[in-house]
Amino acid sequence: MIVAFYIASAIAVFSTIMVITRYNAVHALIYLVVSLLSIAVLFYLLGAPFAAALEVIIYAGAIMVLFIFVVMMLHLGEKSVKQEQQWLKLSMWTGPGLLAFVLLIEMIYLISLQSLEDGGGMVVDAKQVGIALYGPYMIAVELAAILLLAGIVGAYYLGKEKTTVLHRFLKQQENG
Amino acid sequence: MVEIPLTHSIVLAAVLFLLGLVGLLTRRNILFMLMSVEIMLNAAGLVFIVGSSRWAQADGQVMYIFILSMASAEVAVGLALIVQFYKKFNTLDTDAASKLKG
Amino acid sequence: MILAGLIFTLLIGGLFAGLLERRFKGIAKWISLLALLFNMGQLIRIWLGYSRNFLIGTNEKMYLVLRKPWIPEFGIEFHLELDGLGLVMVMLTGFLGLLSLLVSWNHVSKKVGFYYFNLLWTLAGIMGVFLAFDLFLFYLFWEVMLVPMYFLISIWGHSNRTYAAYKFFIFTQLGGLLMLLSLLGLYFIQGSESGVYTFDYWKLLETSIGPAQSSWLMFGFIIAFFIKLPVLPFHNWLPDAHAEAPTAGSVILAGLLLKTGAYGLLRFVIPFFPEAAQSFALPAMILGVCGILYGAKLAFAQTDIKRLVAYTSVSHMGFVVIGIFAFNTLAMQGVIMQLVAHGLSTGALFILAGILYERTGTRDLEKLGGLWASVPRMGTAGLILVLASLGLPGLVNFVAEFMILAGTFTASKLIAAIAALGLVGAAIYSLRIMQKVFYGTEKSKTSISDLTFMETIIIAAVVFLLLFLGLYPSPITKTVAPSVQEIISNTEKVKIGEVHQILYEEITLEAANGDH
Amino acid sequence: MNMADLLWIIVAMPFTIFLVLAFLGKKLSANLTAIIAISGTGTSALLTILLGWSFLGSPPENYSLSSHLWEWMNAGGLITSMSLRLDALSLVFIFVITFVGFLILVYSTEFMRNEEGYARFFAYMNLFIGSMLILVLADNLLLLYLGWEGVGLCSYLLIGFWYKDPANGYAARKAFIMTRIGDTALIIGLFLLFTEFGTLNIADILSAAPEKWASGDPTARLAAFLLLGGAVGKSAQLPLQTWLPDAMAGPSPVSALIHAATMVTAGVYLIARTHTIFELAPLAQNAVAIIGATTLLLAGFSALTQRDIKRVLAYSTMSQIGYMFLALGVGAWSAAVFHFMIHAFFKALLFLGAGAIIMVLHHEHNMFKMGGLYKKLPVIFWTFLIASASLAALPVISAGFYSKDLILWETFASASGGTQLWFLGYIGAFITALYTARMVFVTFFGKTKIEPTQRPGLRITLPLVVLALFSFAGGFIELPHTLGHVQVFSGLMQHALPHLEIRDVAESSELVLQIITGLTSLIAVGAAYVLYIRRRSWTDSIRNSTLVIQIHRFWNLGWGFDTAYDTLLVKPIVYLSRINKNDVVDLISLGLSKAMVYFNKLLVYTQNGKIRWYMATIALGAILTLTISILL
Repeated sequence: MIVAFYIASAIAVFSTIMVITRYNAVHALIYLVVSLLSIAVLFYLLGAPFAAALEVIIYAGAIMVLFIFVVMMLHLGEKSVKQEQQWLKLSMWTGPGLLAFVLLIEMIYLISLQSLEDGGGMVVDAKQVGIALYGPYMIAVELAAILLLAGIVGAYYLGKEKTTVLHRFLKQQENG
Repeated sequence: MVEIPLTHSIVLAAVLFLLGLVGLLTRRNILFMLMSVEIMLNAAGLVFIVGSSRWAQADGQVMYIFILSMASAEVAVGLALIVQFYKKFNTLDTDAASKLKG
Repeated sequence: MILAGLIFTLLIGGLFAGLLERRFKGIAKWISLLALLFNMGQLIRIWLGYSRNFLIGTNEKMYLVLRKPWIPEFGIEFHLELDGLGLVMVMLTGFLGLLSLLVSWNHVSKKVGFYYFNLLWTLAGIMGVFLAFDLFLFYLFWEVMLVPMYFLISIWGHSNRTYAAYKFFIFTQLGGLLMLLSLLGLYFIQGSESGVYTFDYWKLLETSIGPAQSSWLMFGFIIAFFIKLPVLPFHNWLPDAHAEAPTAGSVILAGLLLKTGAYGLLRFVIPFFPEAAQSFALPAMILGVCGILYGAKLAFAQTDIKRLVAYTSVSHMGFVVIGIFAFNTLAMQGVIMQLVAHGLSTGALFILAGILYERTGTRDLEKLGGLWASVPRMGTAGLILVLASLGLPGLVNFVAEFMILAGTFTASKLIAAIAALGLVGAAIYSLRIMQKVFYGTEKSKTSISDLTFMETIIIAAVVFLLLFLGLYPSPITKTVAPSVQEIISNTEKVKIGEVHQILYEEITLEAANGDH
Repeated sequence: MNMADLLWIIVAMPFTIFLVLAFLGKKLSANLTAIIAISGTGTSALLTILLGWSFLGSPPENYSLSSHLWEWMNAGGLITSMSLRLDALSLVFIFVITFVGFLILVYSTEFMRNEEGYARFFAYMNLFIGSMLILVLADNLLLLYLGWEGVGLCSYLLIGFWYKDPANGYAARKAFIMTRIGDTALIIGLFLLFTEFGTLNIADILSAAPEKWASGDPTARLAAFLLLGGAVGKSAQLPLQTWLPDAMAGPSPVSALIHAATMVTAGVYLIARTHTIFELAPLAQNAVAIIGATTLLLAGFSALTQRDIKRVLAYSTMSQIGYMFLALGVGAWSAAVFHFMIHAFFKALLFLGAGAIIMVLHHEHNMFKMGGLYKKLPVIFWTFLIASASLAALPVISAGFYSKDLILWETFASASGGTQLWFLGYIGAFITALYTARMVFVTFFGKTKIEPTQRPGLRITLPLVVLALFSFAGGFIELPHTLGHVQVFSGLMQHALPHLEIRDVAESSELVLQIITGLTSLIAVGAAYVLYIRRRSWTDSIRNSTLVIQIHRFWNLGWGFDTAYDTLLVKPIVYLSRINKNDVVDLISLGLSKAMVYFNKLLVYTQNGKIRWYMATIALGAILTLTISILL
């Protein structure tokens, strides 16, 4: 099992690196799906089968599909790939890479400082999660619902085809 | 269940998070930036799940679910914005939209 | 209620003036005039009642008191009181308010309603400052007078008005915030001491504060009042604000706003922190003396007539500082005389400068000259005001400066002697105005018209008061005598809390019985 | 009517006239203005004579009258009132002020006739007379100060009467500011006296001073020096004398009244009035004498070199007041006041005469362009001659002889005086006679260079004649005992001023000294006659040597005092003002705001609108926070 953890981790890291280095959006998205799936495996290994399922269904399924739809809508072809190639010079990577490296070192240092005992490894199943969700986190769930609603409305409004809107007075002027 | 070393999983989350960050910093294409954000969100979710597993509590997963719902809302709005952005500027270059400078 | 009436007449009058002007053109100034005249009438009535008191020789204090609970949770009351000092200041406010209204009578062309609104609200704020005996209320009015003044400068001012208005606002606001901090400090110290949290003046007066704390708190107040006054290192907002403000604004700024600083020192700093103030007396007096001489020197250097007059204010206010920190009755009486004298004479000088600017289109001394021939009345008015400014005996400014210096002399001979050099300085810069504006050959070809009837009346009223009070200052000295006595008695390290309490309750009772 | 009530009427009359002329001046015709203008002072002069008559006839208690008008200031222990007090000293002064003032006003009604601002002139003159009366009648020092500043103001206004010439304005300003410097010393003296005695009432102070202070007390010395500062400023003595010659920019009647007869002697009055304090401070009193002696010499030499007739008179005024100071300084109080009175008569006359000459000669001030006037203007010539005789102190026949001789003798004989001071005064007497004779000879004799345009009218000549009478006969009320021994004046003064302490000298030396001084002035006149009438070539040859030219110029410019003040005081101050016109302190707040704007620009630079940049800063921030949390 522990081997599975490391394998999945390696896949996740590798595919994520691929995501951020691809020029073609569709390729990147497919690597992202791989990354998400491997994280789902990790979830399962960490005793969260419900979360793993959600990861596969919602993230890798729904959200990524959304991305792909958009990529299709925008007709990103050869042109955009070329542009990406232009943008992604090696020099672009140095600054962010350095920042991230420093951060990583610091984080690892901080993590290693805490002498955390390993333990647990217990499965927390969907029932427990459900009880928690609709018990103490009731309000948060409702807030999340409202957030989703807002997301829907926002997406609808933003995604709408904009027509040039003129004030009625201006329209009259145009007509008259 | 086999115990997975806590440190390792958290380091993994950190690595993923920072990869997301690197993506965010390097890419000019807004679509890729959104993807990087997703990676970072995922990394955060991973830490919650690790915590949930370590203490055998449901709260970590609950948090993960909230992150998930937030991420989906964000993606929905974000993608709608990208579409509008593309219509307006006819490119996905974020630097094209730097009107907000002081 | 008469006290609240004084303030609310102006506030409501201002509102009406602002709102009705759109509907009925030209009504705003009449409403303002009505409000101010009504106020003046009330004030004269109060003063007659008050003066009857001292004319028949009783030395009793007379107060008008109004206390209404306002925000009882925080111990805030709507608490106004009027004593001799307040009465003099409020009457000065009423009088100069009327003058500033009259000088703007025909000269406001844009946003007329808003102009009169601001004018009246500033005046209301100033009156409130002079009347409030609840420190929270005091702070409120302190801000109320500030904001409309900012608008007056920034909308109706001269060319560089935005800069001046910002400068004015930032300086005074900075002081105001420091004061607010000190005020809250006082509030909490008093509250934790007695268990009753209150902003009441008399209660706060009884607070016993440690020396370190009290000097910190005092500096909060002092910086606010020093900026307002203004005292040397904080004075540089004043020439800009005075020079750029419209005439009425300059009159109010010089005549009244500066006085709130002095009033604050007298009413709050000295009674609240007698020991700390006494230990700060020497530096304060040195600042005052520097202000006198430095202000005089700068006034001499100016070519813009309004800036010149503004710097004379710095010089004259230096006398106020040394007088206050001399800690004796004579100097303190002189300070109050100086407030009145400076308010009248400098206010009128600004009016005259405004008239000159309006006629000639310039405030530059180098471009003026030889005006006496064409405008003798203006020349005479200018002469008298200039003489008042240089402290000629017979005019009230002399009475004030003499009292201050004589009082200061008993406290510190050297300081008084150096301050007296300011009199030479005053002669130098004041006569420069006469020399440049009215003497010499006429520089502009276009002839200008002399003072109109209205302007003559305005200036004559001021001149009459200057002369009358200069030869017979008793109406003021006697009116403020009890207040001064009380301020001084505070500094004599005797907390007169108890004695005062009894007297005070009697008076409250009296006021409650018949709020004449 | 009570005699004391006359006092306030005397003071009020000129003020009333001032108000009338100030308000209605424009509407009145010239004749009416003239009548009104002289009526006030005329009434006052009449009342003064009436008052003086009854004062001398039936002296009131303590030889003083007082009249309380109203309380002026009453605050914190300072109680002063508008009260007038008349004693022998002020009686002499108000007599001179109202009487000479009246004559000068009469003269002015013609002299100023064609000037613009006729009513304004008389308004100022009346205001001046009123203020001067207050000065000498005040019963407390503060009221005295009111009059003191009031006359200063009028002097300012009248010097700058012809305001269209900026030079006049500057002269007026100079006069006001120079005297203000002295006034400031005076007012500090007032503070000191108030702090010491708790009152400013003169009589109270004078009676309390000897009890409080021993002779030579440092506080008394300080007070005396401060009062002296005021007196020096007003009376144009060293070192504040430079304003007086420039003050001649005013109309001649003004010079006559203010800058010769009355105002400039206010310092003499002040010192005489506060004599007790000076007696308690011998050092200060010596200083008075030394200042007087020095001034009389320096001014005398300057007068010798002037060409402008009015400037000669101005310097001679300084010189004569120097005599009065000398007298005050040695304790010859009464002699000083006597000389003041005589000086007022003849100096007013000289100025009026000079004014008349200048008027008829097209405003020509330079006496070397005049000449031969004695036939053309006989009245002016004879009156001028009498006054000049008095100024030169020609023995026996002139009033000036008696007063100046009294001063010289008492200087010699006084306990605090001595031979040195007498000698200085003696030299001064010689020079006085010399420059006076020079003035008369140059102006009236020799060739006629400018024809007079008109003959002065009656209103000009009459005051001249009256004043000439007084300049001639005024001296006879006080004759030395070598010559008749009349002591009307000092008999009057003894009620107000203390007696002179005479040191142990031979009585006979008085006669010797009188003869010496008398001869000296005659010799000086003779010398002038030789130099300016007989042998003009001698003067010219003397003038040609460079040393003489240098000295001449130096004296002509008043011993370089003006230049010195200019370079030492005026120029640095003006320079400082110019470079610091915009207030150094302002730079602090301006600097603050500049720094704010700079930081704002820096921050604005970071807001470049690039999301990646913002992200990078967030990352950087994260690194920083983490680093800090690790390090701590």
